[in-house]
Amino acid sequence: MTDLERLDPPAAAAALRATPDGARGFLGVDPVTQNDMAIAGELTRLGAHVFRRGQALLGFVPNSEQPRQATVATTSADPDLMTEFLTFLGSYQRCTSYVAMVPSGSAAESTFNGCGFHRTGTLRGHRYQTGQYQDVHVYFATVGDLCRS
Amino acid sequence: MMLRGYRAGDLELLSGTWLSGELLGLPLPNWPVLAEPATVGPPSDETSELCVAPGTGFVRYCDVDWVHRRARLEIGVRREAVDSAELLISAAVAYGFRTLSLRRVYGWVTPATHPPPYLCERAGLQREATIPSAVWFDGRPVPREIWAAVRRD
Amino acid sequence: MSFVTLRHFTLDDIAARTGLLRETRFQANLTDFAVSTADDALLANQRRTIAEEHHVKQIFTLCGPNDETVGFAWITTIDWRSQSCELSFGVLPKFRGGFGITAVRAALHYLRSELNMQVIINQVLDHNTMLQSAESLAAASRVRCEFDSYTVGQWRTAMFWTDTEDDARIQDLKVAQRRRDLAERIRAKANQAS
Amino acid sequence: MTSTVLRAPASRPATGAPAWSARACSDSDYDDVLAFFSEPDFFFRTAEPDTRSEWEIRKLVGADTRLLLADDEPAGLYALEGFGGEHGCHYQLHLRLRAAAPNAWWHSAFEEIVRALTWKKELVRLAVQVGEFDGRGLAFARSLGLTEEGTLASVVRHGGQRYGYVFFARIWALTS
Repeated sequence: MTDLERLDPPAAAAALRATPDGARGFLGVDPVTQNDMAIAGELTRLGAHVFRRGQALLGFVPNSEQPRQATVATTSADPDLMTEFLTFLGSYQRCTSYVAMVPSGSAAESTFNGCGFHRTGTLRGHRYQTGQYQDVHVYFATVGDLCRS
Repeated sequence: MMLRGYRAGDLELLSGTWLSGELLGLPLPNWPVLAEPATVGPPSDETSELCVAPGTGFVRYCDVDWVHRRARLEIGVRREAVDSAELLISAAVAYGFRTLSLRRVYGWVTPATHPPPYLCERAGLQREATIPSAVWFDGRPVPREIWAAVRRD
Repeated sequence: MSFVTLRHFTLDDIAARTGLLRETRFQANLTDFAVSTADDALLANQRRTIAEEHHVKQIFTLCGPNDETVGFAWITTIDWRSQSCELSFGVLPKFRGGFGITAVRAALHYLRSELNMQVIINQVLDHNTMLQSAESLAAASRVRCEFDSYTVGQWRTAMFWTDTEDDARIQDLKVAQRRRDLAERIRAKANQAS
Repeated sequence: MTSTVLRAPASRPATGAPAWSARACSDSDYDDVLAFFSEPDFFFRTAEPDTRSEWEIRKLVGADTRLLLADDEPAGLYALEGFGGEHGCHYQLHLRLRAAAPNAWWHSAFEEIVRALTWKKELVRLAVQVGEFDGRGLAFARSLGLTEEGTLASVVRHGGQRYGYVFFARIWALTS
């Protein structure tokens, strides 16, 4: 997993904006309603880390109340890429469990299902987008749940 | 229950022996004598809103998001005012909907702290999700639940 | 009527917008503070808006069919709690006449469906009939402020009104109805011809 | 032009009016300022005064607001905000007295503020905006005979409802 390129917040904001629609809700930011400076500020406030692998963007935010857990996000629908990223977090961040906040109906749902996450709840009307409130599903996995890639 | 704007004189209401970030910030028993109390910073910018119920505690809306019309709610209750907790949480939800005109108010509830079960329901909050090992408490990671109230309009 | 899209205003757009702020027709219609403001002050103001003022002011670039810049829109007097804000905009000189109405509609649609705004405040100086005739302006306006400002040698009267949710619905219905009528006429003509 | 030329008021303020004075809000004044905002209808640049926290009140007051004193007792706040270019001589007035102040005081405070402003500066347009929910403010603005220019509907929420802002103004004859 050496070819993960780490992006600082401004570069991450630009990369998220360049992602065709894949980035709305990524770690809670939204290139449609926030400009790059606002996104960079939010990523910094969250203590988020964003990486690029080819066309895909991957990100995590450590859980300050329980640092062995991280919230993760991806703009790619490829479960294997996410599994590799989680293994990377396991070895470099000593993460033992992962959470993902996935807008209902977004491509990332299949990604997380595909690599061993299971849904543990739904946040009702958590986001507003294109004129409507949409639910956000909560996905969870322990390091043991992850499929062997 | 009347909520009013925060004043510098209310600073001591902002710390206590509750689990930090908790929706139901009730004082916990056997808090280690050398452990720092949980503290919340005084309101200082638009990202959070904090109101005070004098003598009882505070209600705090963090991560206020005006596009999604939501905020994460925390309350902190003084040891002497625990029996007013229900009034405070109900006032907090009502203020979020009516005065801030938010559409969604949500927060963390940690079962390991044994909060009285009816408190949230009576304030119109429902459990939406559980996240295992989401907070370190009393020597081990324990699950945390997300409870929320959504305004019907 | 061509298609207009919105994107966030960036540092690269500052030069084009500064030019617009300095253009006399714009100054007569909106504000002529730019005349007495040095270049670097205008540059610094717009940079600060991009970097720090999201909560109080946001600027958007209006793009034409092949993404060229046709003008700018900006929202001020933002009351997030009340979901209301004031919308101002300026179309670049060479695109005037073609893009006005579409640009306003694109901006209003974005404010409602993405920023979750519900009440949009419009302000126009009464002589500015770029978009609406004097009659329709008088009909729409709810507030009339005499001596509001003095721009390019003249006292101006400012007119204000708000577009609320139901105004938007009525507006959309009208547009939909016009499309249906148009489709109907085309069908009728096609039937005659065949 | 429908301007009414403002006659200079009598040198001695009308009977019943207090002796007015004003100063910038210093830190020692802030207990009084915060007390004003604890009144639910102290609508000074906000529709929700009594739930604003201290930092927000300090921001609302800012540098341009002056503390109004009646017979040396803190009675309220006012600010004159320039609008548009300086050459437009267009100001918006924010004036608020505490609940206990008699209605008549609003009149004499307004007159003294205008007299002080026009003492040193040309004034062409003085505007006042009042929320539809603000009964006291509307009564004050209407009792002054300001021109009512219309209502900008549903732009502000108060107590869970939508209200508009009513625009008032007085225009001065162009003297220069």
